[in-house]
Amino acid sequence: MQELDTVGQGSVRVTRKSDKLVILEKDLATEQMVLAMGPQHPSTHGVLKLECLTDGEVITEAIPCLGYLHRCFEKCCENVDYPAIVPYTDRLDYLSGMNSEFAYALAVEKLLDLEIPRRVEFIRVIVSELNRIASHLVAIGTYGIDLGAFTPFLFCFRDREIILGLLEWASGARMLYNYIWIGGLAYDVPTDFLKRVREFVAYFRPKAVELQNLLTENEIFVKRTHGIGIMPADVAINYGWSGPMLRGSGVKWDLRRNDPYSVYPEIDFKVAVPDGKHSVIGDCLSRHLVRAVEMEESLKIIEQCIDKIPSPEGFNSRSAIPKRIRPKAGEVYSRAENPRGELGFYLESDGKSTKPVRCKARSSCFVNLSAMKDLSKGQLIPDLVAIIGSIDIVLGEVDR
Amino acid sequence: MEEVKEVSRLVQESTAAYRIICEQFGEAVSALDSNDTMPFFEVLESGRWVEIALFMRDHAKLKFNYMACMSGVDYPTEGKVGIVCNFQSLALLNHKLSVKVKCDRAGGCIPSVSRVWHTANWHEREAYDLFGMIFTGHPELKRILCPDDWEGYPLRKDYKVQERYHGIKVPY
Amino acid sequence: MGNSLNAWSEALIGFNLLGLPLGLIVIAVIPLLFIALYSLTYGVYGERKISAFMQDRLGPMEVGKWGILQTIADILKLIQKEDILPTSADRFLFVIGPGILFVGSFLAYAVLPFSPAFIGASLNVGLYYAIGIVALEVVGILAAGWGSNNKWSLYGAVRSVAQIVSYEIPAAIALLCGAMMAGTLDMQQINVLQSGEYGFAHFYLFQSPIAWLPFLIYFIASLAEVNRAPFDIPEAESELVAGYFTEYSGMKFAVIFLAEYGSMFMVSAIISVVFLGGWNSPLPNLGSFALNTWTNGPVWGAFWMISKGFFFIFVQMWLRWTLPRLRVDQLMYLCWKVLTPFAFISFVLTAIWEIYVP
Amino acid sequence: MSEYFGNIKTGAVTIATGMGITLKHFFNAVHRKGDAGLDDVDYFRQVDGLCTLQYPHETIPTPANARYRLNNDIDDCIGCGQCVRACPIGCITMETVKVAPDDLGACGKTRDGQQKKFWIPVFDIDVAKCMTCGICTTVCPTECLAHTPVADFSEFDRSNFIYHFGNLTRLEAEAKRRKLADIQAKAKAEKEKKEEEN
Repeated sequence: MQELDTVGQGSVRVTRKSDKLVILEKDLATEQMVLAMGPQHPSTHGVLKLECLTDGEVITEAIPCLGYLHRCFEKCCENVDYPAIVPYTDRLDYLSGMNSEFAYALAVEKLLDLEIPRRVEFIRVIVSELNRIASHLVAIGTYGIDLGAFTPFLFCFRDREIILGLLEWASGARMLYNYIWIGGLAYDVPTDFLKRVREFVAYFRPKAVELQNLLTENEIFVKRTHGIGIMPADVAINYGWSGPMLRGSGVKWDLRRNDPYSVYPEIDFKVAVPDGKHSVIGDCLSRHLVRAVEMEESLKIIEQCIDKIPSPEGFNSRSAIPKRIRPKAGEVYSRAENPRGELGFYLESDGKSTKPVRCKARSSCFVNLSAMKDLSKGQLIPDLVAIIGSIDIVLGEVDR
Repeated sequence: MEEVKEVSRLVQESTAAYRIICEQFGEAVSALDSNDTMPFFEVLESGRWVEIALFMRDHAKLKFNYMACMSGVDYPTEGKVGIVCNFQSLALLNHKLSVKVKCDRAGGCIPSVSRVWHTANWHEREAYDLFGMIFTGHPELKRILCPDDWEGYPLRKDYKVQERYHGIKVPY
Repeated sequence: MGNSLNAWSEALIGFNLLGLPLGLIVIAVIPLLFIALYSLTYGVYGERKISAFMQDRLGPMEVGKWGILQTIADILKLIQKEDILPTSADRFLFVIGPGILFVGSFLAYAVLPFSPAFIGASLNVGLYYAIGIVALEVVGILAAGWGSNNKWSLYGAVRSVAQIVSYEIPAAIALLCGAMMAGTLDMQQINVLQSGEYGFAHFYLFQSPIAWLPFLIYFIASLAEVNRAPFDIPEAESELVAGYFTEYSGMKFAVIFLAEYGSMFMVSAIISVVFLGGWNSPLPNLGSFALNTWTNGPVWGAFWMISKGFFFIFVQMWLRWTLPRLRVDQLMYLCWKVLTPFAFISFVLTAIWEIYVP
Repeated sequence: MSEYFGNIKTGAVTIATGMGITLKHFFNAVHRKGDAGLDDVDYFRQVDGLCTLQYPHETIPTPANARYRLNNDIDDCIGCGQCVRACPIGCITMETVKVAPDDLGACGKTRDGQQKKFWIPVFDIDVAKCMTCGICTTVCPTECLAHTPVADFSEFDRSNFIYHFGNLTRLEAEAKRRKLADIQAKAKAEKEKKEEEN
């Protein structure tokens, strides 16, 4: 049979025919094309720009360029009081504001060594798990869009809408809550809130199954994501991955379980890792499946929290909030499990001022995205889209 | 009650990990600041930072395979800028430790550990972008969040924002 | 029926006014009007409503009752839009691209039998012509994609060419099965052969036990030929922004859209002609209820033809709003490794059926 | 080979499942979810069907505690300026003039009977900047500053976003200022006189 091989710099294509070289094409000069994907591109999830070096449809290198949404979060924090940072943390990862607030509140509480009322802890867990579901719904829905399925996206947003309504009912705002304050909550939840959350859980279970049938089990979807963008566990850890991304690579690591905070130790839930039967461990499909399972686990956490929550009698959500927040001099690095991974806050206090000397947000997306260069090497453009989608970036958190 | 026990365990583990590093490097590292919230030590000879980093990552009893965070910090009173790294041995030994490395404010250098932990690559770029310390040996040390031709290092305490950027008024 | 076949079109051809062959113009205008009207009503408004209902939305509601006039508003908007011609574009190709596309999709209407009495051109190689003329669209897409001088457009165009050219093979073989069963390539004749008092039982889909296979193959391949989801990779909006028409605006964009809806109906019409009896009524005669006889005739024919076409367009939309998009290599896999072998198998089986089973 | 046919089979089955789901939704489009708020008892009664609303005509009710447009009830405002200090982005500007002793009656009292001691000629809120965090409302001692559930307040002109709540016009404020200055000057003169006498 014929054997094809290439001589030189892609300038001649020859074929070897019984010891004789036959030139098929001369001067077949191929050039690499620089393709600027973004910052206005439908599937870069905001204002991410990828400078792709492409050879045909194959990507030789994709370099992420950030900063289009840089809002100087850290500089802002150095100029406002500790409680006033909370609304800014909402704007980091705007799809899961509650979780960001929770992480920040935990950090300052650690610095202050505060005791938090139990009901506050439970409400915090309930709202942040609701927000986690909302965030994963966006992740799954937009992932569908990235792969060309539009309908699951709208189903996801329909259900997210209810969660946003619930959170608005509790906090007064739909996305940027400023609800979890340092040492407490802005308000107690409304009277029927927990009942309605329970109803939501009952409502959402069949919808999640429907979503799974429509998107996750679809053969085209599986084929598009199976074995794409594989990240081995050790490399993932070296890249500092966390959250569903790390669990997608098969590492059973969840800060709610491994570095527990709040009331998570009392709650029974499963850390979702792919089993390797439906997907290659570490590929896009694993990450997607982890998110899908995590929604189910969040529902379980919410149910358990509603069962265990102390009664609201004599409860003041602001009782533990200090009058003036001025932590003693010291540093803290505190983290919480965000829908996108580990959101950490490094705070440094000088003990004199009511403003932090340094407040760094270790955003999960920023770190997860840094592996993009490795992940995208040698992939096709449609696969690149699938990989970006599976990282589930929120540019507000990447650029801060 | 449980909270206190947890914290003390953190300090114990970190102290144990620190002792191993201290045995190896002795003078190059400072004493451990064993506070309750974030036990850390400082690398005094910043030139040996990569060596220490590799040791921390690969030593069988340390295994700090996960760099959770690296934050640039400005210390105007000391005339220095530095980085604070938070490490954890993820899924292996689960202990944590933090390390500080400092350098001079004007033109100071810190060796880059981006080859030890890939995640440090972007964290170091960010620290360079916002604080202006040079990471020697970094594969592509350029600004990451600010535009490439931005003036000054925004998170330094004495930063003055530039008046105009390409003809656009900056402080709005 | 034989006498009345093509009666209207023949009368129209003979219709001269002041020496002008006005009839020929009318014949050309009828399908054009049809495309325009149907894309406005069913194509744009219908697709938006259908997708909305499938996605639990209301869809357009503001302009007119239930948003019926939405497309009029859209057209007004499109007409007002600036017709941008990128400075670095190849002007000639950029302008000619949408034109070729539209002409390509429109030319095939010449051989579509809209009713027992009307067909634009009763060619004896009608089916062959229809398959061939679709390939003209490739030229238009390539011209549009290359002429735009945009990297995304180029990707879209190259993908599209590869896709359409490949999918023509299973599509043509599948249609060949139908042609074999009919023994003719004349579209009008294929329809005549499928008429009978038992209605749908005479359709080729139900005439042989393996006809569903070429039917399915042609349906899938036709989706790829008209760039509909899940084979919409040439325009793949999440990958290539808008594919080969990224740079188009205003009426040029509208023309590309019209061409897309035009070809959507065209392939739906071809599949209904070849496998589902075209203008024949599917209702059978039940004793004294001569449903078939009552619902056949030139006007009924047009009704059946268009509703069959619309049904397939509905299925196309239904698929589009359900499925994710395939990747380029999977698309080729599907074409060369699944559809083409099965098309050959169905071809052989149909041949055997036709030869050995009367 | 079995994998080949298996793929075709799972492909066909899953595509059919998906199409079944979308068709079910298509036929469910005769129902509408309606605009029940979350505090309605039967919020989850209708779970299928169209869930969107025609926005300007139908709206999802905002809960009573929703924090949207910032509003100041100037009659209750004592001009303490805590909100100005608390606002993280500084969208509130305030100017105050001390009330002359004989004007105290004219300046009035707050709802809970506290004597107001300041005229507030300027109390401007730039709601375009306001990020509805609600920090200003928590520090307000008289609870006159509050976020209202009005969510839709778009404007064509950006300057319309600066809401003026001051209770004096510029001229009035000038008059009050002069009056206060006179009184203060008089008091000062008297004091000096007294001191001289002493």
